[in-house]
Amino acid sequence: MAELTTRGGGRVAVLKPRVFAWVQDYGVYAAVLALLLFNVLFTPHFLDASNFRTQLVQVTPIVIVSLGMALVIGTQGIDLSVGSAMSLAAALVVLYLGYGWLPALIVAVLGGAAVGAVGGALVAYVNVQPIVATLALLVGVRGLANVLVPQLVEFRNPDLIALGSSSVAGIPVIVLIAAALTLVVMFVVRRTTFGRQVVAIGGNRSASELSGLPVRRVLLIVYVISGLLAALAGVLATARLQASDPTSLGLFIELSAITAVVVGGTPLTGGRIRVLSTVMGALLMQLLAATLIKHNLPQSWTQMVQAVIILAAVYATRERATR
Amino acid sequence: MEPVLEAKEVSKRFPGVLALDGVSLALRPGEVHALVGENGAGKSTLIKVFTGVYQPDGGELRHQGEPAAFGTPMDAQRAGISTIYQEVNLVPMMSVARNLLLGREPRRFGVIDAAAMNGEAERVLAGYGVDTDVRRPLRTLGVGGQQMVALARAVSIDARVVIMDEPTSSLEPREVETLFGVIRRLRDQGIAVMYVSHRLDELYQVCDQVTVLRDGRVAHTGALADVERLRLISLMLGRDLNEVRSHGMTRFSRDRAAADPAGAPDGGESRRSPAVEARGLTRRHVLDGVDVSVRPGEVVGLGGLLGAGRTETAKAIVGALPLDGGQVLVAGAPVRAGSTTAAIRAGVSLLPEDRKAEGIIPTLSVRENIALAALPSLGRAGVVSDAKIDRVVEIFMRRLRIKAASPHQLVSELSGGNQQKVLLARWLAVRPKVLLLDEPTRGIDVGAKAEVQALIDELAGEGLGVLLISSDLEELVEGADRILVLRDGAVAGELSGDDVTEERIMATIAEQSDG
Amino acid sequence: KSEEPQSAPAATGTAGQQVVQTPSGTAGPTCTLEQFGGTKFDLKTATVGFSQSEKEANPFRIAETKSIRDEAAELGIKDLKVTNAQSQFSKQITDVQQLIAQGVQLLVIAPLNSDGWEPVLQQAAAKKIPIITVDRKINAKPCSDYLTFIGSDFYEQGKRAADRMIDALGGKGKVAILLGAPGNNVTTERTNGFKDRVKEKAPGITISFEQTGEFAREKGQQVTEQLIQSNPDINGIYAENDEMALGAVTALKGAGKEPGDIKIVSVDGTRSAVQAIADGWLHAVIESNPRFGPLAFETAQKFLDGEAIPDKVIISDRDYDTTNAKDSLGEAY
Amino acid sequence: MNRGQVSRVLQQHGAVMVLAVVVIVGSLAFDSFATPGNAVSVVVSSSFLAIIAIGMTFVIISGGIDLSVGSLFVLGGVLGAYGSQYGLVVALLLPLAVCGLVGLLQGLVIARTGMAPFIVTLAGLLGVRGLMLAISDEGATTYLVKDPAFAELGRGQVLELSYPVYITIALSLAAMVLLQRTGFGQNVYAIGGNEQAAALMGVPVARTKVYVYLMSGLLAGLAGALNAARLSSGVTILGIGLELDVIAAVVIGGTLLTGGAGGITGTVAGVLLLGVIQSLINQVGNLTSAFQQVVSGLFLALVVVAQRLLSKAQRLT
Ligand SMILES: Nc1ncnc2c1ncn2[C@@H]1O[C@H](COP(=O)(O)OP(=O)(O)OP(=O)(O)O)[C@@H](O)[C@H]1O
Ligand SMILES: Nc1ncnc2c1ncn2[C@@H]1O[C@H](COP(=O)(O)OP(=O)(O)OP(=O)(O)O)[C@@H](O)[C@H]1O
Ligand SMILES: [Mg+2]
Ligand SMILES: [Mg+2]
Repeated sequence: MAELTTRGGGRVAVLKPRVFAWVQDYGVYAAVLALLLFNVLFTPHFLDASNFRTQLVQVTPIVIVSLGMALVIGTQGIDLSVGSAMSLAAALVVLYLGYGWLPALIVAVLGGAAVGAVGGALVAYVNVQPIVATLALLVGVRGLANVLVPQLVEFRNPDLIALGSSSVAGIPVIVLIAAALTLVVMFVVRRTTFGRQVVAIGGNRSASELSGLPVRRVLLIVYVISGLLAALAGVLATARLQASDPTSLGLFIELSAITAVVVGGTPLTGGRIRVLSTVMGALLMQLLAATLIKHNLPQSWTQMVQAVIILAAVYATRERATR
Repeated sequence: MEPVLEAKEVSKRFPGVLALDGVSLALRPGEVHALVGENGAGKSTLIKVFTGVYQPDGGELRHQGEPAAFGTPMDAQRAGISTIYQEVNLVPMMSVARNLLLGREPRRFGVIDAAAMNGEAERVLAGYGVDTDVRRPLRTLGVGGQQMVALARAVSIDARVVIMDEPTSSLEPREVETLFGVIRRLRDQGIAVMYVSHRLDELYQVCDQVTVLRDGRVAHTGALADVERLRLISLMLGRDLNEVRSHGMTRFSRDRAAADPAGAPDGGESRRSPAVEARGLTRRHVLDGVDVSVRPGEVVGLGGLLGAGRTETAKAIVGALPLDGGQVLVAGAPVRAGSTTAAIRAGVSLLPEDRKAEGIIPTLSVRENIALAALPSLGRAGVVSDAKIDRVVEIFMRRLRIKAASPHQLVSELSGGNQQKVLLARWLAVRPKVLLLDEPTRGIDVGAKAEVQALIDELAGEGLGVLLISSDLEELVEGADRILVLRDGAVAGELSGDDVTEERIMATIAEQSDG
Repeated sequence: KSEEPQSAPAATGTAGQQVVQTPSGTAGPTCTLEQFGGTKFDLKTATVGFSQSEKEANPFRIAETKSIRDEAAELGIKDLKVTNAQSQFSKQITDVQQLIAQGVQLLVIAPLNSDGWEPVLQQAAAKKIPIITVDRKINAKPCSDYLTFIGSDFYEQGKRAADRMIDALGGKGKVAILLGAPGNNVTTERTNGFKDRVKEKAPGITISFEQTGEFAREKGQQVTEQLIQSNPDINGIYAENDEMALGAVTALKGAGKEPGDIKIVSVDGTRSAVQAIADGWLHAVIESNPRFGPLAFETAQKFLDGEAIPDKVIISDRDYDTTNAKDSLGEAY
Repeated sequence: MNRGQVSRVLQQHGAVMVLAVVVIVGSLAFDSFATPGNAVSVVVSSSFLAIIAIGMTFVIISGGIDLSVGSLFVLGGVLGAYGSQYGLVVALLLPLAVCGLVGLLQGLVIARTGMAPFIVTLAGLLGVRGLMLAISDEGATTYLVKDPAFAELGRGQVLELSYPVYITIALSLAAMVLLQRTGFGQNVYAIGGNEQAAALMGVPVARTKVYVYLMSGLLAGLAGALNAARLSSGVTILGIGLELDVIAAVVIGGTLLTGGAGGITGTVAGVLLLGVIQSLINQVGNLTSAFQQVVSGLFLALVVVAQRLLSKAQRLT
């Protein structure tokens, strides 16, 4: 398969295993392992099952948001509105909780999709640059969420609370949801026409247009998916908090999500998406934050250490120039 | 005379490919040295080693007798080596003048003098027959125009060595003449010129020396006059001279053009009604009421000078250029305007001229690039079928002899010619009814060119309609059944039957120019 | 149809009204209209500016802005201009400058930060606009740079929280602090008050953990989850506001703890927190009263009437604990 | 003037035109909007953002982005206030040196390793704020400006406008010349337009990038120091999310985030637009904070769409 005889004289070209490529592909896994090892050695109670549960539960919203972000970044875009989409979802879910948790969840997710649709339409049809289109939404949509729900509201709906706190076979439901979504997005990216179109558009938009891809529609859908996933993350986070807090829910999550995507090795220049590594990137950042908290470092140190680790991880997984 | 630039036993390895394998080549002042070889033979790689883009893995470079190592293109430029790369390497969004003079802008009181810069640029470009507003962004020029700017830039740097990687691939005969004039002038000034081209006729017009590369090794080097054309081809292809001779210079078979349409299976009826018909394509300043129609099985050529609007015509037909007026009909039914998706679904596809900007998706593999346009048909319910893709990819990689380490190699790592074949494969995979080919053999080696041309013939024979845009008049004349000559965005004349000759095309262009 | 069990506090009337701690005039210098150099005007017809620092999205800020607006309406002040700096300090400076440009005659400011008011003070002084700062202090000269400050003593709040914690733990144990947003004056003072008091009164208590929860419930929950996982032997949590304390409660519930397993003390006195005391999850809450309206305008009126105004008006904050939580629910904001 | 030129002018001055429209509409709608006092407050408060945005314009034209400016702004302020106890020179040089160094390091990492600017400067954003917290006792210590000359630099006025406004004007003019009329400026455009081609044309890509980030760091530090001088203290809670405001201003000003095109005039107009929008919202005077946000979001969207439509003709060629 990897060999192709050429007519030039029978020279055979073989794909060599690339050591660098391995580091590039799996650097984030190695980093996660290293951090795990550090914690096993130096952090008390790290190997308790409850610890793993805590980390997974806390990282869930970021993972879900990152999945959408990875798609957007694959198209050479960026979505800063995800945190606000979460906040809007938090507002909508309590407003409609009277109709039952499922209808409320559906309304909330549709709200997120609508945010994505506005951003996507601005990007795809008006050609506004993604960063400003979604920045306008970042500002405006959180305001809207606050208009709808001006302050934190606690709720007592047992179903929604259960969604946030129950487990199946010892694994929290929200973690299972995140895992399932990861598989779905992986499938979409690897195996569907849509997924191929997403990366093609990110790789070369005019070539994709000339190849007859429905570029604008694909872009729109990508932002809708991102908004939708962010909203779902917002509902899950709300369920876990047992309160709707549109003011601070999802604040700055766009930066965490982008970091997860990039640390996972997806280039911001688009044209390539790595789903599993993105999840690993999110886990790496979560584990790092947990480590720093557990060792009770002051905020100043926490931020400086995070900076260094992000740089190191991205350095290991960076695109290697061909020369 | 002592060589100004010399490669000794130079090797360069890429993952999976030994692109250069002990190549030695000497370039002497005042000589024009042809570098030839098939696609992927290593020509561009050798040039990039000479100019500091790549570092050799083995061997050494010597500059004016001293060992030299150029860490960056800048170092090479400082040493007086100036290069025109195969892919136009300028900055599309900067103005023509700023591109031309980047790095040596005229100054006044220590800052750039914009007026002087534009004046200077206009003057320089006029010397190359380019007449354009130098304040416009470079990207508004066609590829040909951009190539002339690159050329002017390279030559106007005070250089001892000028390297040109396929400078004529999208130039018109007129511009080619200008270029040759420049090359001769350089030679007379004692400057060494290295010249890469797949157009063999050109080599014999301007070159003194030749080096033939084959699979990264030097197959021959010596005076060009000592190597006759057929032998040169056999050296490049690595095939026996007799074999080459018996195959002849495979190009288009003239049979098809002469074939009686009535002989077609359905009595020729479908062959008479156009497969695609464009009426009154109009866009301000660019196209002015162009009518084109292509019947099934017909090859229609589009001729004209640089900037005549051929590319625009093709883009307009596939809906990639917003129009002020006009209509495109496929099989009699109008196609939704401004939508390439609709055009492709209706069976009209365009192989674009600018491979790098509009063709390849550099982040994807050869396989994915080939499958891209055909994806919807290579799966079910939006889920792609790897088996189907593999089959299609294999067929086309074989049929077009695409030289890649594997289908999974990144397309951006292929040689220019092979990238072009990948694009051709992308379009053949969608089984179009009409294929618009904008410079399809640009940058393709003799062997491959013949194959592509034969393929065009074959496809037309199967009933495909082809619109062929080529700056190579010979190709146009031999390939097309009928030729439309464009000038200033309008159809200046149509030639068919015995009128399809280079002379008539030139005459049509000239006639109009006078009138 | 929405399930909104307990938003929109109906805290009207006089329930929970601010009370001045020190009888005015006892401590420190005073200020009169004459000393200040201003001219008398009628509050009712004047243009009054209120610069709020943070979004009205938490109970404290909501109650604060509402109290100012309500009292202004009550007094018949027609032209009240309200700006909101959305937690951006630079914006607050600009906001106040623009209020001055719009011709306000009296400024009530809820500062985001104590330092950095120079440009505003300069401008206001030039136009002799009296400034009353509420909730947080401004580090400047009273009576010349600004008129006076009305608010709580955050350092004192920290000390009182420490007293409650010391009580609850019997003077020994391990305590964690959920810090407010870094760099915030409130955070600094509530932390220092707490730590100083613990050091002074209960050397048996060690503060083994302090991490920021940024005054937000979710962050409080997350930090507490990490905390109790790796430090299961913790006895008490001091949360520098109620939101973080309630986040900690959610975390404790999630970890299967019972009310009272870990003693939580916090500051603010929001209704949810007082309810949590009643439910047994919180041990005590030190109140920080946000209803500045009546006191602010009363002070302004006195000043305009020529009375001497003290350089700071410290309000007396109450405590909530199990003894009074149930009965006080109506007064909490 | 042909169509291309007309649309090029629009592209460059779309933001200026939108600004003009907004100002006119604002003056008609609110009496107290077009007053000298209000104009001064908008201009003065915009000047700090503008100084940072100038650096950001270079970065974005070169095809990069700098997220660290908000943190450098606050760090510059803290260092300026701290340094003021040793006099004016230290108060200015200390923040410039440290912030310049951070910019230089970021530039080196970006240029030498090929890592994405977004992520390198995101690390910068975190790391620099951490550094600021470390030197200010976790943000608890606010250094006060001791040197009267330094304070005067931030607050002193000529013709109602304080010195930072004039500094901003001078820097803008210098930046325009630098960008349009020097080899360095051309190199910035070239690497943003097509980095590979620029390298082949002999542009010193790495060096240019390093300078660009160095400049951005220096300007953010300078803005921070001047702001500290104005506030007379090194406030530690500044600059959160500032990078997004700056980027928005630059992009509204017509600079392409993909690099290769843009200019200083547009950036200055973009900064003023943001200031004017805030001021208009304050004029209304009775919006709740949530509505204020909705309105600014809508305004921002309207402005970028208007700017986009005005420059549409240019894009299609
Ligand atoms: N960056 C790269 N990475 C991997 N392989 C490469 C790279 N650049 C070139 N190659 C390989 O090196 C070989 C020589 O390529 P080169 O571009 O020198 O060919 P060429 O002779 O210029 O061909 P053409 O006539 O098509 O331009 C090809 O097999 C190509 O795939
Ligand atoms: N003087 C001019 N005024 C306006 N546009 C011009 C001018 N000269 C060239 N152009 C532009 O240059 C481009 C070249 O046109 P086009 O690409 O259709 O030429 P072509 O005939 O295909 O030539 P080639 O493909 O060989 O470059 C067109 O987009 C045209 O608008
Ligand atoms: Mg080549
Ligand atoms: Mg063309």
